[in-house]
Amino acid sequence: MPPAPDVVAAARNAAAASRRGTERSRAVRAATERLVKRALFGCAALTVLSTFTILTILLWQSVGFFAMPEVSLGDFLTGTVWSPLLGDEKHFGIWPLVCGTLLVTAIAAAFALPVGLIVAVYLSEYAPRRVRAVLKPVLEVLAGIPTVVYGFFALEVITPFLHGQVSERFGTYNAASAGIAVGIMILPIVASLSEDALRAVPRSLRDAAYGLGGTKFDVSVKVVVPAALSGIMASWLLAITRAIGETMIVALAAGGLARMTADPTAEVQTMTAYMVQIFLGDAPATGVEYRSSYAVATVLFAITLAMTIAGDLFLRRFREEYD
Amino acid sequence: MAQFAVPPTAPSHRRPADIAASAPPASALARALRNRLFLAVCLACTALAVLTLVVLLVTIWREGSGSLSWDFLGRFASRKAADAGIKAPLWGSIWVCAVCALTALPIGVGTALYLEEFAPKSRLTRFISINISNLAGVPSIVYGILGLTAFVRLFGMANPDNPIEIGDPESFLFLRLPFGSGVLSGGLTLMLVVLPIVIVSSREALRSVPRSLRAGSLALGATTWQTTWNITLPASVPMIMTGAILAMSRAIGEAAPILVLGVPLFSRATPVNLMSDFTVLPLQIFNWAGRPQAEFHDLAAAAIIVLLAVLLTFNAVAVLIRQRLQSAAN
Amino acid sequence: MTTPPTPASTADATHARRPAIAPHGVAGAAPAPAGHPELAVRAAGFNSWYGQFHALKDLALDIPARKVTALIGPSGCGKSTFLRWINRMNDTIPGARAEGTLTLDGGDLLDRGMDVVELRRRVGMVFQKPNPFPKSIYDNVAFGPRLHRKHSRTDLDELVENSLRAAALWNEVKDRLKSSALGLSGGQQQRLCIARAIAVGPEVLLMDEPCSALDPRSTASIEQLIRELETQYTIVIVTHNMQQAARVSDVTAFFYEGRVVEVGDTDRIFTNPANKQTEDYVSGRFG
Amino acid sequence: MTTPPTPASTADATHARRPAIAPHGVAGAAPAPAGHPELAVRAAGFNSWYGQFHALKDLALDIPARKVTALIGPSGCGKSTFLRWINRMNDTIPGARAEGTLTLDGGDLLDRGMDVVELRRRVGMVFQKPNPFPKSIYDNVAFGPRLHRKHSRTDLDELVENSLRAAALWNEVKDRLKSSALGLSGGQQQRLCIARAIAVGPEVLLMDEPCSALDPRSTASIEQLIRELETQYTIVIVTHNMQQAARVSDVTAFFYEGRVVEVGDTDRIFTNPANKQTEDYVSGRFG
Amino acid sequence: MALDLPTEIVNLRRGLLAMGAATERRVEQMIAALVEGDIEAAQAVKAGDAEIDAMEVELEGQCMRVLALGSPVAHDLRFVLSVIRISGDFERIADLSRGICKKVIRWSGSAAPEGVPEPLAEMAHATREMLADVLAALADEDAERCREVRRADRRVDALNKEVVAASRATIENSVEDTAHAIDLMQVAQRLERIADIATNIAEDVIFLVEGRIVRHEK
Amino acid sequence: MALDLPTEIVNLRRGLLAMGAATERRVEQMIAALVEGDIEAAQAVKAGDAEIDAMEVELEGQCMRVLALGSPVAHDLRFVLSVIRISGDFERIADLSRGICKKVIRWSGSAAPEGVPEPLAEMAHATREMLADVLAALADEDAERCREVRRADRRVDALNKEVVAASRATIENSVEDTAHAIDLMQVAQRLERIADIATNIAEDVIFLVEGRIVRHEK
Ligand SMILES: Nc1ncnc2c1ncn2[C@@H]1O[C@H](COP(=O)(O)OP(=O)(O)OP(=O)(O)O)[C@@H](O)[C@H]1O
Ligand SMILES: Nc1ncnc2c1ncn2[C@@H]1O[C@H](COP(=O)(O)OP(=O)(O)OP(=O)(O)O)[C@@H](O)[C@H]1O
Ligand SMILES: [Mg+2]
Ligand SMILES: [Mg+2]
Ligand SMILES: O=P([O-])([O-])[O-]
Repeated sequence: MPPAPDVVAAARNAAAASRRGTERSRAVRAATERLVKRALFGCAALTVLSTFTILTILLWQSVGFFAMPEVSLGDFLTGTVWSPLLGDEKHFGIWPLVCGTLLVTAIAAAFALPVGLIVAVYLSEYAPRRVRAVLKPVLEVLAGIPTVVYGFFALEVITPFLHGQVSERFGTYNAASAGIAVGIMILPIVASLSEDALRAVPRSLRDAAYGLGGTKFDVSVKVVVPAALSGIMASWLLAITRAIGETMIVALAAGGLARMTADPTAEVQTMTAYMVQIFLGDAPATGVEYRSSYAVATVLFAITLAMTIAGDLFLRRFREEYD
Repeated sequence: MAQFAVPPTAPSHRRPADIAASAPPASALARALRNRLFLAVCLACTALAVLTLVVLLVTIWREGSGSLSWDFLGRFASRKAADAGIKAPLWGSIWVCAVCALTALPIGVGTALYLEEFAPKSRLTRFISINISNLAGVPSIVYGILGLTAFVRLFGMANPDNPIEIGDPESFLFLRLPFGSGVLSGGLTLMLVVLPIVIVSSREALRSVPRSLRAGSLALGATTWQTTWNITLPASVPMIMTGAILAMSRAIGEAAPILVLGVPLFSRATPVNLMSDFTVLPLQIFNWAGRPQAEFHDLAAAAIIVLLAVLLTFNAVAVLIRQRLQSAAN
Repeated sequence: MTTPPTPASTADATHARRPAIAPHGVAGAAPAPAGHPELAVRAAGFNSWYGQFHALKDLALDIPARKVTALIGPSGCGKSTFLRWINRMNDTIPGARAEGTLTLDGGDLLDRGMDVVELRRRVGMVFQKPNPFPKSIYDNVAFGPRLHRKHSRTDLDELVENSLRAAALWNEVKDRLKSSALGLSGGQQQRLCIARAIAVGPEVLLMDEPCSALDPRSTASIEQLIRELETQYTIVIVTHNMQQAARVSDVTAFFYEGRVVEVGDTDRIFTNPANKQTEDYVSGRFG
Repeated sequence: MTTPPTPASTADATHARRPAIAPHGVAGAAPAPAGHPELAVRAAGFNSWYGQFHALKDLALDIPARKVTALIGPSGCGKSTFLRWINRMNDTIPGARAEGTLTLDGGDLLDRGMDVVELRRRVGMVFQKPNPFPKSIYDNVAFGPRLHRKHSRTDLDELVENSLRAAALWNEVKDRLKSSALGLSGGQQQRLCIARAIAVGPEVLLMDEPCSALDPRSTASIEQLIRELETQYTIVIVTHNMQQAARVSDVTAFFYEGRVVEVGDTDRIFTNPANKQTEDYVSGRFG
Repeated sequence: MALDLPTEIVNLRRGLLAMGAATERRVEQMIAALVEGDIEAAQAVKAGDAEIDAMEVELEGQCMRVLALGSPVAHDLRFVLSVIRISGDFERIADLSRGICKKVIRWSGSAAPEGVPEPLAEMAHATREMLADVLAALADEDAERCREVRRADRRVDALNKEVVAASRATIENSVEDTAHAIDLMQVAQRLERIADIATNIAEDVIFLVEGRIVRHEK
Repeated sequence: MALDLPTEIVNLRRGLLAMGAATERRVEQMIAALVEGDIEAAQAVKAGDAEIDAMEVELEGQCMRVLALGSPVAHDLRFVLSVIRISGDFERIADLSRGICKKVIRWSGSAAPEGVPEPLAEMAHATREMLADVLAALADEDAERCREVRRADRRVDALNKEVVAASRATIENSVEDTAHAIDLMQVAQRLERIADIATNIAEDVIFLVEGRIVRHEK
């Protein structure tokens, strides 16, 4: 290679060298471009298709369900008795199932949301680097544990604990046990996502608060948490959505008795648990019980959809943009 | 700020420093105390979370380690607790996960690529993204219903009692229409469950590649796909892989959607092709845990240990990749 | 400052589909008409919008070939927008559109059917923040050439070396061509980006505040480089730093609210501007 | 440039525990000895480390009260490090430590037992990038005062108003005090940060490249503000922009590789520096 | 103190005009001394020269400061350069006036002939007018008026020739008046220089306003 | 073209020294004309003045450009200001030399007396020496040598007084020589100015080197 004496000569040589070699085909390039774009659009379209299919199936089957002589839409939406399997006196009032779901979710949220947030604050603001390096994976392990394991945990540990240490009134199946297990399940979601939100708060804000004479408490609670509020709220909404849709824990630990109660010691049935009961059983695919599970699924789908949309709006409306 | 709006003139002439000094100071002691107290609460909550995990792991280990053996992995299920093993669900999980990974990854990453790199800023694009975030919130049991209708029954387009069969049922190359509650249906259903996760994490990965890199490539005369393939994808692959592994560990742990498909609770065979019957570990655990007899609970615990071991391995790999990524960035 | 159009830029200013810019290597080679400075980019009655927002209004600006032209003006006056039309980087912004005359060596730059890929090969761009690809130094420089042509291994080596030399970076990196470009300092990264742009053999180099993310030392090295490259390339540089415009450019154009208020030799703009607004801006009395 | 220590800064240079800085309002009020400029911050034999890295070496620097002192020097020479010792922001950096004399109005700044919260109230800081809290304009300014004292509602209103007036921002924001601070422009945000620092009644204002993220117009407004605040506050400003140092400061200190090479009246430093390195740096001949 | 360019420019302007006024006062006093034999005025001019010197040094220092700290460009820059040059010119005018006054004082000591010849007095007044004009032109940045000043210089040159011729005639008439005649010539020459310098200032004002150096153009 | 401050400073320096050399050549020719009656040299000085003027305008434009585009500070700034001032001084020296040469040419036309008086010749050489010294001091930025130049000025002043006294004596002796004597006095005065200006340059060099204005100090 001839040593280029200076910048200008090198620039000239570079220009000459860049013109050597064979040019690539523009037609091929354009064709590839079109093809790739279509294929990728196909992938994206698939996700829309799956939503569409879910909606169609749920609505179709629900229409079939409400067309049956034993059911009426009014009763379904206002009824407070759910007894699809009890001989002739079948009642399809959704409220007992909704109530069970809400009770379990409320117990879970009451435990997991505040604790999760505080853990997040500790991890992002207080924890020394080494402690964080240990705790963060621990949280991830907790988040990765299958729900059926929590169900098992509820049955084997939480329920005996509640029964033995707290009150005799807790039976084999009770809402509290399931709620606590669901809470443990969503705790890492809250902690991990909130921590992400807290850490996304730029260091410059913390500097500013320290620079004004804030203590660590002032900085964390008065500046960082408010600054990350939208992210924290989003994590809470997501966690609640997960709690509502949770299946295996409640199927194992909450029991199978659909009723309207706010008593945490009581056995309850959630919407998801009811669906498990139906799909596990041998109900004929054309029977009213079988069809009822689709109606329940539709309600569940509607609730979670509303939650997600709310969370989305929340995030969009209150998001603080840091460059 | 009514009090500012009303008097139009006459700003006070007290210097900020004087006003600031005029009020009684907050007690330094109280501030320090509050600072300490909050730290204590933080530590307590964190300890609670850690403690929970410890209790959980210890309980499971205590109950399950007794039943754990190589035999346990190699035996089929049995009505007698002492003879029971997890050969079928273990292999079922592996098969299903493989199908899930092979479908969810290309589709998920493809969707993410489309949305981040190619999509015009249109209403359709916005609709697709909203749709995906909604899918992420759909309970997995609902996906089970979708899988049941779409894959197991193929929308009722073929008679399940008289399926169309192509190929030898004992060989790998075998197709049955409708798919029935076989490995393919299970895998595709799980694919639907984890697809939003893969898409969201891949999008995040792609978004973390600075705009300036793309601009740099485009300004050199690269097309969108050349930019994506040469610059964006390589830069985001570690993050995409991390997301994908976490999605797979979710898939391995899912029981509800599989349960809805109507897979047999008792399976005494391992799958040989995509149409074979199967069960999965979480379902087996659910089954055992739901029985009244304590021996079966021990079996459930043992199966949980196996499941957790697999998951921990997955997680470890993800953590490793992330650390490699972080050290590469510095 | 209005120079008659070069022969190539004919009178055709309608917006029917016209043939795209002249094929590579031909336009640049045509000698300029004697007595006139050779013109590289010419804008006349040029308007541009972002959606409803009228960003550039009836702009007229001639950019001489093989000189450094500085675009100065307050934030948001449309300097970057104009720059990004010259290599059609605005195509990537939804809702961006333009009308009027904008030519490069006489070829229409607004032609919708134009091969923007080829255009961007002819018109290199350097950005505000250094943006080396997360690849090796060698691969960064070779990236552009590989896109456009199949080079032999030795050709490519030579091209990379000469590009790095032209960016005054060769001596600093010749022993670590295979190591990551991200390990370079800010100023080195920016010079790498210049080398990368040079490697595809451009005629024009656009620079959008190329030094604003750099410390004074690196800034000085980039300015030095710009001065040296001037004989080879038509350089258009956007800068907020009046001193920088004064130091590096031959011609300065002052933009204000989407218009070119004044353009002329840098000497004159800084010692005796004709326009009051220009005077106020260069004197730092603005606003 | 070495002025005899003010009476308060006694000869005590050992590192035993000394009483922390004088309580608020007292130290600042003591008149300086006649004939000497009042001294705000005094460093002598000051050394600082990040872990093993010796960032500041045997530094001596006197910062006069109620004047603007500019710290200039190449990147990494320790300007920010020194600044951050004055309000002990370095406490938030693990591994940062210091030795030697560093006093504020005669009170030891390195005392480990010192109330840094109170110190930071007395020594305000403005950062490179404007960093308003994502709260309303009013709450931003009121944040500091609320931390430290219990103000009556009307006092707080007055304090906010006067702080915003002092930062030359009141007229622009008085009708939208309750709207988010993030909706302000860059220059306004930076002035808000200055108002926020002023609201806790500091004596010293530290500014670390306060204009480097701003456009020229906003920069001009901040510089104007600094000039106006000078009679009230001791201001220490780090800047990479020599012109800026020239424009706003009374005293300039040139840092190089962790040492103060030269310090003196800005006029002199820019017209007749005593040191060759200073000369080279201010003439832009560095490196 | 910190530097605000517009303020500094205003200050420089004020300082320059003040120096101009002080110079003009010296020239007036000098003329009073020369034409009317006002010895006190002559003394005042002599004594006041240090003040003008100080003003020049002060203005120059300020210009230096503005150039170093404010990086002026365009009109500001031309203004600062003009201040440097014009203040030097003022100083020179004051110096020349002082020279003339010294002579006047010397005359008063000896038995000097009554009054100064007509052309010299006229020259003095013309010069003073030029200076007044150029100061007004400077204050208003009026290039047109400066061109008039340039034209007026020709008349002063012509008068100077007249004075030299008259002096020679005087000497050839009465040798004993040689010393005084020589003095008168030297005074005339100084006045001519003052007019020249006024012309230079006019040229600097044109440069300030139009950005063109017209110094050596005819 | 784009501006590189160090290069520009070097160019300015080169330009200034070239102008200094050209000025020195004019002064040498002027002295040859004056002392040895070399009319050709005198013609050359007269003709070459435009060149010096052009050099001054060129240097001044360059300085303006450097100030506007390069924002020099410290030594660079002082240097640019010195160039402006010193180039003006050179121009004035060339101008004064031209004036002397004009007289010499006029003498050659008429029947002029042979040679110039001893003190004038001495004055010419002393002045020339001062100029040479100050040019060397400028090239070397040597403040010490400048102080010597300032001291040398006193001698030229004294010589000037001698010439004036001698001229007066001449006139009083022979009135018909008046015109020539007056010319000689005027020449001496110009030489004295040249020496003064050399002193000014010396003071500018001191300013350049030390950053102190010593102009009006004694
Ligand atoms: N993508 C966009 N969409 C809408 N408006 C835009 C977009 N980019 C720029 N603008 C607007 O167009 C105007 C010109 O922008 P441009 O970036 O060209 O300004 P500029 O002169 O480069 O400013 P700066 O000096 O801040 O870089 C601005 O008012 C800006 O707000
Ligand atoms: N947190 C830190 N840990 C270790 N070293 C550090 C840290 N902060 C700064 N340094 C080092 O200390 C030296 C001085 O840093 P400092 O930030 O004070 O420089 P500076 O003069 O402000 O530079 P700049 O102009 O780039 O802001 C640098 O070499 C830097 O690398
Ligand atoms: Mg810094
Ligand atoms: Mg002349
Ligand atoms: O230098 P002068 O006295 O001739 O102006």
